[in-house]
Amino acid sequence: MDDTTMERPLREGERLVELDVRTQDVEINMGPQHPATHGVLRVLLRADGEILTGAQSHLGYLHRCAEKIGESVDWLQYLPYTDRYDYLSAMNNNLAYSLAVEKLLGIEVPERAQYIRVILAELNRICSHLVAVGTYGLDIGAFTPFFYALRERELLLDIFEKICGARLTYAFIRPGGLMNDAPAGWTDQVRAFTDLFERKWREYWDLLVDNKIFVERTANVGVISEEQAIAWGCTGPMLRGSGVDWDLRRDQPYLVYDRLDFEVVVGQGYRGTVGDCFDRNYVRMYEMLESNRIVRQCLEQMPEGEIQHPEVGLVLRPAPGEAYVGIENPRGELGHYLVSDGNKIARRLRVRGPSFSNLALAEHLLPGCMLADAAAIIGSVDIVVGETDR
Amino acid sequence: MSALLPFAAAGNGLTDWLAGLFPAGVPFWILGLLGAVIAFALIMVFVSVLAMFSTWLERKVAGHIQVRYGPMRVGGWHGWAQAIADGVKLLIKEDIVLADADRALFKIAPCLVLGAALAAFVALPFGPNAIVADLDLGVFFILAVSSVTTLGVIMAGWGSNNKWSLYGAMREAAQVASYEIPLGLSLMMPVMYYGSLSLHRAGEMQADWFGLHWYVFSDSFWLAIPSFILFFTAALAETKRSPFDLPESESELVAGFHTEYSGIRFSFFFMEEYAAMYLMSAVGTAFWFGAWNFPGLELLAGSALYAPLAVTVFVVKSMILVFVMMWVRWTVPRIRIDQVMTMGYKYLTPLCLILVFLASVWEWAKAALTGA
Amino acid sequence: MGEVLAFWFFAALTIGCALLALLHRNVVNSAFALLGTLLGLAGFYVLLAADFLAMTQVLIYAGGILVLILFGLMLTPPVTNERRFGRILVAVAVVGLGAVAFWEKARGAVWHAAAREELAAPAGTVREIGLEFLRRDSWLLPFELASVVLLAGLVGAVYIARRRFPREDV
Amino acid sequence: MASLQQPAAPANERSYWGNVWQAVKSTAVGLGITFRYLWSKPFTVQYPDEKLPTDDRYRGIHYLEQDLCIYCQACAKACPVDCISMDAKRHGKELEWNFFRVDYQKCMFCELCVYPCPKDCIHMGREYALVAEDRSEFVLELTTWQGLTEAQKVRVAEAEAKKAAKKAAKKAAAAAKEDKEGEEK
Repeated sequence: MDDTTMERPLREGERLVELDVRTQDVEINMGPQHPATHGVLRVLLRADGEILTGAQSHLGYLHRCAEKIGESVDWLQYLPYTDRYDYLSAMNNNLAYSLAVEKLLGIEVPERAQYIRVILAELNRICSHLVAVGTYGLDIGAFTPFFYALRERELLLDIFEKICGARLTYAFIRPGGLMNDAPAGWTDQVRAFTDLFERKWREYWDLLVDNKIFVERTANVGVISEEQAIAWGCTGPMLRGSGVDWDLRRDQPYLVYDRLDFEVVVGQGYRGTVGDCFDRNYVRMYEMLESNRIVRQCLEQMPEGEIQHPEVGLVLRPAPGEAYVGIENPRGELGHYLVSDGNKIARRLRVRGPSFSNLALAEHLLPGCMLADAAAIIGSVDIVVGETDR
Repeated sequence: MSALLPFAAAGNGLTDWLAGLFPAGVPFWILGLLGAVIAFALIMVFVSVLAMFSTWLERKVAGHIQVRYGPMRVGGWHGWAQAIADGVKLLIKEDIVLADADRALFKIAPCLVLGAALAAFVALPFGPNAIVADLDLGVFFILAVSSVTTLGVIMAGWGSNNKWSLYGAMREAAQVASYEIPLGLSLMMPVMYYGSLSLHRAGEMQADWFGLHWYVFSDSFWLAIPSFILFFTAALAETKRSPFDLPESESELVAGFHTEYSGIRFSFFFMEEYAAMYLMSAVGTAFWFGAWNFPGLELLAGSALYAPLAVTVFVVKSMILVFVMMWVRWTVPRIRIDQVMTMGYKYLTPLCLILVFLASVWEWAKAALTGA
Repeated sequence: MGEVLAFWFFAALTIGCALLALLHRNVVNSAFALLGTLLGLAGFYVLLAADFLAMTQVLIYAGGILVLILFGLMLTPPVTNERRFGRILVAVAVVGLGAVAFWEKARGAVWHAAAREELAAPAGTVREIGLEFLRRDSWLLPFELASVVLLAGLVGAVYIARRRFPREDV
Repeated sequence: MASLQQPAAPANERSYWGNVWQAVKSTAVGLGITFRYLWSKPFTVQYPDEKLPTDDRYRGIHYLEQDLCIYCQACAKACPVDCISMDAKRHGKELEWNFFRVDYQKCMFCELCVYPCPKDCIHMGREYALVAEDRSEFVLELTTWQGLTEAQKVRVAEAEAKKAAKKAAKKAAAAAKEDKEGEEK
């Protein structure tokens, strides 16, 4: 125990942890089957009583070779596979892939298609954040907000079902435009949802986010500093929660985002330190409202017209070249790097998934926290294991 | 003779009734033992039915709060037979004892937990005459006996040979051992008001004002309401209910101390949870909400309906508090273990002490003024 | 008759569990065995018409102290080379000395209430104990002194146990 | 109450009584919300008895307009997971269907098989329930008939008869020509 007396100067990478009594460390497996790991993620924890002294995440239980498959199927045939890496925001995945292929093809889709794409992407962002906030409540121990969130998500899924026929894996936004035009009455349904959603949003806030216990559980827990977030390549709410004002929709606008008026929500330490779990959740909460605003504006501005680029058919043969397009997914920057050799199959396909990078930092937040915080921190990263493993 | 040997003494309704059934020569202790067995059986049946009804109620409450239905299929109307089906399923399920578990402890633990919870029912006054043992110590007995469940939980967690279970057990130990203090202190306010630890006496003293002289409506209501909130919070922690359900917090510890249990042993833990909830609710009812008293009930005094109605009133009132516990569970998130301790030691205990001080001054002043 | 049976039952429980606690190989099981001993003792108090004491015994010792013992055991690293024989020897020695010291007292003691007239009356023990503790001419001073000593011990324990450890970020 | 505008200033000051007040207040607000919902009508439906309607565009289990299908295999080629397999024998214009199967263990309901169809004969249906006790039951047969229908047989027979007649006519013509040539010689 002499090694651990108080007077020794701290080595690099060490910090002072205050413990009442020091005991033997316990190694404990959180996952791959565990309610708080959001899928088949395994985190090996080392704990001294309730306090964690080490954490190591083990990935790959859900690896499905998505990138390799991309190099063996047609450009269009790969589209349904993109649904499956982050299945909670499949529309955004479709969009990311389609934009990358369109960049290779050197085309721009018709304006109406762009507006519908923005609407779908933002609705899907709400959808995804609803699940994120809801399951975060579950991680903290509140069951009911999850069901309320799923209730509103159900309305969104109905909207998606109406336009594209699927409820989870859409394969709807495709290179060159959309699979289909919006059916009659669809815009009214979307408008009705946007009005309803603002009312329901207050409920989540009052029931979950504003709850004293929730605040106590999340504020000042798992704090990520601005520098740390940038250094680890965090994106999305994880980055903005730490106070970094960076949003690809505004800073590298794609589609028609530069014509829309919206705020980039940034964590401000509303209940604790900037960059804590509360802030990440806070960013998600307010992003849902901003998405709602974007959808409304799109509905107003949306023109009539074609939804598919006339020259893009079912079999694509982009000219040889490469393209990278990253878009702002609900969980951060989802980028596709594509290399074409002029064939109807990609030469190289690489995905930059947000959850993967975000999770890398998460395990470094765990040491020094309590066991219950492990659930809170992993939940606040909002990983989808389908994407970390791909 | 001690009231804790309830059936060893004359004057107890049950033993007197039994004495009438047997010839005069039968030794008294045999009657007492028989009475104890009958009382145990009654409590066991009551707790079983209670646990079944409560599981059904819990699932319905959870369902409707979460804008869904809950059980709807088994038995027809709103799945009323769901709990029975579940109970039968648990009874006929394979009883698994892990190979690496500490077999003795693993098997004793559920019995100890349930036994302690059942023993505490002895002191509950279901009605003016429906009490197994009218103990002078009343609520103190309940606190003492139900504190043994903690040991059962630790035993279960240790005996399971599972790290998650052990975490649950240690949390339970830390949590319950510290929440007994605010729980006991919050009971001091009614105890001072009644001048007795006996729940039965509390019930008798709340019978005035046409059955509405409850503690929360009395001149000490300004003490009664905060003390009840404190009591209820501590009781939630004592019964391991959300937001204090750390020993079994499923998002962190999978199922905590009973992760490895299945079948009938699991059902024992389940029954204990609902028995403990009911127990705390019943103590709250007896001390704060008028026990079996209800406006108009006294008009029936002397008739055959009176006793069953009084018991019904008491059970319904307690079940309302049980419902509130469920309602709280499906509303709030879970606290972290260090916050549980902070809340117990830095918030509940000092607040209770302040109230105890105020209550003692108040009761002393009342006594001095009225010259009692 | 009932009291006698109860007495033997509690005696068997107390001594049996005490032996189990002493002899069991696993120290945690020993601690759990102590529960039986404590409950048996509580039973004796009931037989002696000391209800309050019995309940205090259960609440404090079974529900509190024993939990703390278990806590302590689980926080301590396991002892690998323990010698059971030594423990038994010590125990026999302590019990023997105690028996010798209290032989005269123990021989004349009455172990259950029924045999003694003055205890047979219904007991309202809480009130008497409370008054005894809080009367100035009775046990007030020792009672308060004991609480101060306990508090001092508590503060000292917290002070000694609390340390600050440097930990490496993994 | 929560505001839809982002709060401007951090509200993280905490005091002893502030904590007590916030805990009591926020719990009371939460209890109010859940109590309101306790008496509201549930949002869910009783599934096997009551089913939510699926939309016209719903992408469920396929159906095939077999009489239109020309066995071109475009859908099978378009499928990213190769879940469509088919076999037929051509009798001139008529098809003798052996099977047209979709393996729903693989199918991901992406609808990519529908677009390339030249005859617009394969569609996604509205049925979604796939429940089976055996994996083999997930391989569904989309054809409504195998082999040749009566009408087809008639048509095939007619076509063959026609063909035979044509052949015979040709033969006759050839023979006649030969005869003629022979006669001429």
